[in-house]
Amino acid sequence: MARFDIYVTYKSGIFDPPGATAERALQNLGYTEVSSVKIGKFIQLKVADGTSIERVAEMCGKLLANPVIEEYRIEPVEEA
Amino acid sequence: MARFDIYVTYKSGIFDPPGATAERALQNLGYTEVSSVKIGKFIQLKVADGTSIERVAEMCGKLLANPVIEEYRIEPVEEA
Amino acid sequence: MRFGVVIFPGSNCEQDVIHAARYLGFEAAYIWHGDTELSGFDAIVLPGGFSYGDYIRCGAVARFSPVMAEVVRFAEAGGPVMGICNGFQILTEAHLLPGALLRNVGLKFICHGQPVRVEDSACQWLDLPGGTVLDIPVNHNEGNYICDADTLARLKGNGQVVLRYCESDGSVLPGSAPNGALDNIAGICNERGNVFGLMPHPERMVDPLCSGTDGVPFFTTIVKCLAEV
Amino acid sequence: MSEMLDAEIAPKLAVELGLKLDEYDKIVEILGRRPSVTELYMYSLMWSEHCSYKHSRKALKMLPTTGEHVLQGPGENAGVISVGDGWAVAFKMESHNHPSAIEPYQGAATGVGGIIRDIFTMGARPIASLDSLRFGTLDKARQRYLFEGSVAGIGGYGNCLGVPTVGGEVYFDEAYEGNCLINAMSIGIMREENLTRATASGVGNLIVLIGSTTGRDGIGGASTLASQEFDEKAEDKRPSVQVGDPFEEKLLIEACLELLDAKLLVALGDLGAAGLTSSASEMASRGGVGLDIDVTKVPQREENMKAFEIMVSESQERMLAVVEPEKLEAAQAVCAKWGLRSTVIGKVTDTGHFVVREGDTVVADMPASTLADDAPMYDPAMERPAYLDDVQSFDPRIVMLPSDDELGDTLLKLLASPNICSRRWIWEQYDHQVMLNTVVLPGSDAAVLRIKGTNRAIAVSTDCNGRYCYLDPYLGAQIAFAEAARNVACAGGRPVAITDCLNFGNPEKPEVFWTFYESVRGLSDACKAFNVPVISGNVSFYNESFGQPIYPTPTVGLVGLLQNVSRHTTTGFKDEGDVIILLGDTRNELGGSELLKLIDGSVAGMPPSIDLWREQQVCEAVIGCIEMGVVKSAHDCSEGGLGVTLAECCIAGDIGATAVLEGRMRPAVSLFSESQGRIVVTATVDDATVVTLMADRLRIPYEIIGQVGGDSLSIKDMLDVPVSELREAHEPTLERLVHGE
Ligand SMILES: Nc1ncnc2c1ncn2[C@@H]1O[C@H](COP(=O)(O)OP(=O)(O)O)[C@@H](O)[C@H]1O
Ligand SMILES: [Mg+2]
Repeated sequence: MARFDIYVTYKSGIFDPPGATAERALQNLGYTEVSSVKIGKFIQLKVADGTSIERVAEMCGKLLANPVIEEYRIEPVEEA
Repeated sequence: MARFDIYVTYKSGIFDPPGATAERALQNLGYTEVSSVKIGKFIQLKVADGTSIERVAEMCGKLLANPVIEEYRIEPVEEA
Repeated sequence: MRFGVVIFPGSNCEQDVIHAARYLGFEAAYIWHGDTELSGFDAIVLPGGFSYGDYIRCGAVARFSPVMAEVVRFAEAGGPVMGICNGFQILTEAHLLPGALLRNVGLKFICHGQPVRVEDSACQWLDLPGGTVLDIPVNHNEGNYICDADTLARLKGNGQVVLRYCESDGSVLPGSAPNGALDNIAGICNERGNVFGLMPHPERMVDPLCSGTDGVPFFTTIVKCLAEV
Repeated sequence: MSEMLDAEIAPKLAVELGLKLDEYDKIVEILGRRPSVTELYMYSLMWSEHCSYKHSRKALKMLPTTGEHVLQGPGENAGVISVGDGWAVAFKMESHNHPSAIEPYQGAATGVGGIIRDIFTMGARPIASLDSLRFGTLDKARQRYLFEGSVAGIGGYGNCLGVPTVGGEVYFDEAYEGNCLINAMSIGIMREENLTRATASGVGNLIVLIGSTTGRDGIGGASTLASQEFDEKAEDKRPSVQVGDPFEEKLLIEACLELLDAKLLVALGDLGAAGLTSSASEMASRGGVGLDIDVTKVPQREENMKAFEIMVSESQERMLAVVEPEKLEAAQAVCAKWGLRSTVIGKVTDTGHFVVREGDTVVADMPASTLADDAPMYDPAMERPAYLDDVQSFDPRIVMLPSDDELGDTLLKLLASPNICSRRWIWEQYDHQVMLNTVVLPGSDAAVLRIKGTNRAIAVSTDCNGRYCYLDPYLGAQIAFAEAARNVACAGGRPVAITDCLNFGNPEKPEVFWTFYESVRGLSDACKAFNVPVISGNVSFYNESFGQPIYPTPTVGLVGLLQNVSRHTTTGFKDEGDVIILLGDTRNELGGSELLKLIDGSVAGMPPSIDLWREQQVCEAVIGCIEMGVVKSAHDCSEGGLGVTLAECCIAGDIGATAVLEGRMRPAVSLFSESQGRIVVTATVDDATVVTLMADRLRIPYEIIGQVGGDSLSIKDMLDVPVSELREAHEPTLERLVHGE
């Protein structure tokens, strides 16, 4: 069993409503030190051993991320 | 400017319908090696220098995560 | 003239589109997302709803349904395709239309009557004079249209912007979009004008017993248009 | 029998699971031996208040449950009425209070999911939901969080299903601060011949589990959440939060209705509280048969789950079906088409026993009927609460009423008060139009849903003013019914049947049980006066926090029938010159009123009196006039009295009115008294005489109070306020409050 962590974030320049709202909300709660909040996806993938990172990238390009607005980073994870 | 990355995931035992759907969808797309997908949040926080990790944890508990069903991990990030 | 209305798992406005089309005296039938036979249909509608629960991203999974390959072929051959709400989202995921639909700025689902202004466009589904104001309900959580600057320029240049959110008097103000959509865009078409995507629900404004009739042209125009060719 | 408990542990575990010791003894007596762990868990849940109604069942027998329209009364997953032309309507209301207090979004969402499963289990397609909500005051952040989360959850689930949420109600009051109420009502439509019951039959038939996988979520949910008082320990109960999957539920609706249409099922039941245990044992006991189930066959979401966990898990979006072996393949094909799991987990037997196996070891074996039907029934002690004397002895007439030049301001303040202001902020988060049946949208007294393929429609409303019930549970319950009936009548619907959701505190407290008993008695008398039966309902006890019970809140969900869908009315005034007629008379009744709360801050006095016969006549008059097509608008008087009603008619119609209120009462009383049995209608000058003739014939007092027109509401010698100002006060309040302003 192999594991990959995938980080999906909006491309720069794409305005992300949840992030912007969280930013304002935190400041209203008194966390004035907050200057920016970006909210993306954290996807934990379990796949059969020997699955290549290219293969995972393919899954991201096709389904897990939308290249029009998002970019992604893949990290192989060593099982503890 | 300090940066923290926050990983929000469902507590174990909490059902993750989007993850389950992604899992099936990938398998239907022919990625039969996929055995599990969990979808959480990846939050990038920019705060004033010197902000403590405890302070960030507070923000997570209050707003960025839902402690009833989610847990979170905070990682300070060294600016490149 | 026969409308085909695709049912994806999680679609929930398909019966409304069928009702609207038949109410206006047109033939309409369902197309199962697993089917690949579109012959016998003159126009295809991708209805609103929550295909695959809107999980991952709205329309992200539905886009891979077997029927979609055929819809793409149908569209490329010039066949008229209209995507309403979730249907619009699916069309962008399938790259039949540019851009994407993000979460509403208010982070709330919105369901209410909404004035929209008809723009002069190449859209085969709507030929009302530019400036016409229609009242068509919106009903979505992710209707916040976005695209890059070049795409926006192209959309405007080619007359691909079909509908824009506006005030009841037709003026298009920054705050007129209930969801934060770029340039108040509520609906766009492809260059050719046969593929049309919109967030508002015209099928909800056809049967006068329910709310009104401003949605009628969205069905009659394409029928006229097809009759002419 | 495996995992038999030893004599020491067994009773301890029983008590831990919420059973009383004599209940445990009864289990031992039934089994003739000590129970196994699995058996003990199964009994503890089935015999919990939530599943067994052990404290309420006897009192509920007071309610009338039969009538010409009734096809299915209480006892099944939902009640069903006939609405003509072979069409039937199924509906029920249910609470999800305690789960929502822990996690508002998921609690409210799964509440909607559960009640909707009850509807399509009967073979009906869900066509609408309503939500009845109660929270503390929104000046508290926690209350705003609960309110916003619940509304988002109700919308998030219903919108995804494509079942419109067409109405409801919400009140904010300190009494609900530690214990919000989330009651959801769902309505479905079907052909009479498709009415399906959850009754297992046919020895050798297969038990098939359809839908989602089974995890540990919600374990102990029914008992720990629904049957224990809330306190600081609420936090500890958090692990059992269930997450809803509306997408799976949407597939279940389509697949189950297709299976029933194709006559592929013998029986269908949903898995709700107490999961597999309750749906299976209820199916078996209704059919007088036995069941044999193997838990290892159940598709599991989590590793090494114990047999008892699988049996009591409350994982959402699961259905249980009984299928004849020769139809299994066809049935599973339908499930597969919709992308749903379907698994044979057991079969129907003739033993009358519910046998649970884990592989080849038997982990539970009990007479099926004893789980569903043999829970001990109690006659709780009752005692009239001491507080009643204090609150009822209060005489509102000693309160300093607003002077004549403050009336306009007072009206604006009332319109902007949390319990009266516009609910638009809520219903615009709900898809209230999908399915194209919603003829009257939220914003009027009742929603109207046409029945496609017929000329008919139904009108629906949920109502209950908890303050009235607190001041006098018997009167309060009658008023709850009467308001629902008036709301439906104002749309043109003739009341046919109701469902109820009875929210109360701890029934083991004599003072609480007395308020429960009195409420049921009041509801029962109201139903009898209107000849309207109760066809389904739900009881939610233990709605307390820090020892304080909530207001008694017997919510009524009423369904009425319109013979001609085009003959319906809405709240808003229509045209210049229309005559405004007030049906019913106004008395000096400010007890428990919004005005009293506004100017005195108190919830005290006697609630308005009510004459059920008069109420019924007023409704009849309005319905009759609407059926004749002579009424252009109708809106009843409720919170805030006639003043607020007239203002709401102006706002909704975006047109003013001029009126004169005769009578000897102080202006503030004529404007804001909350006397029952009053409806404001408008008609053209010619038609107005038809309305007054109708009123005369039914001996209903009425008053022609003015006419529609202009752009302000102007009441002679009392107030004159532009409609725009009325709207400015009424519309934005809720959103402001949610934003903590
Ligand atoms: N929680 C809610 N969800 C949906 N609609 C609601 C809710 N609360 C109130 N409404 C709608 O707002 C309108 C006014 O509600 P309410 O003041 O309770 O009316 P009434 O006083 O006639 O019972 C009605 O159309 C009702 O259905
Ligand atoms: Mg009313």
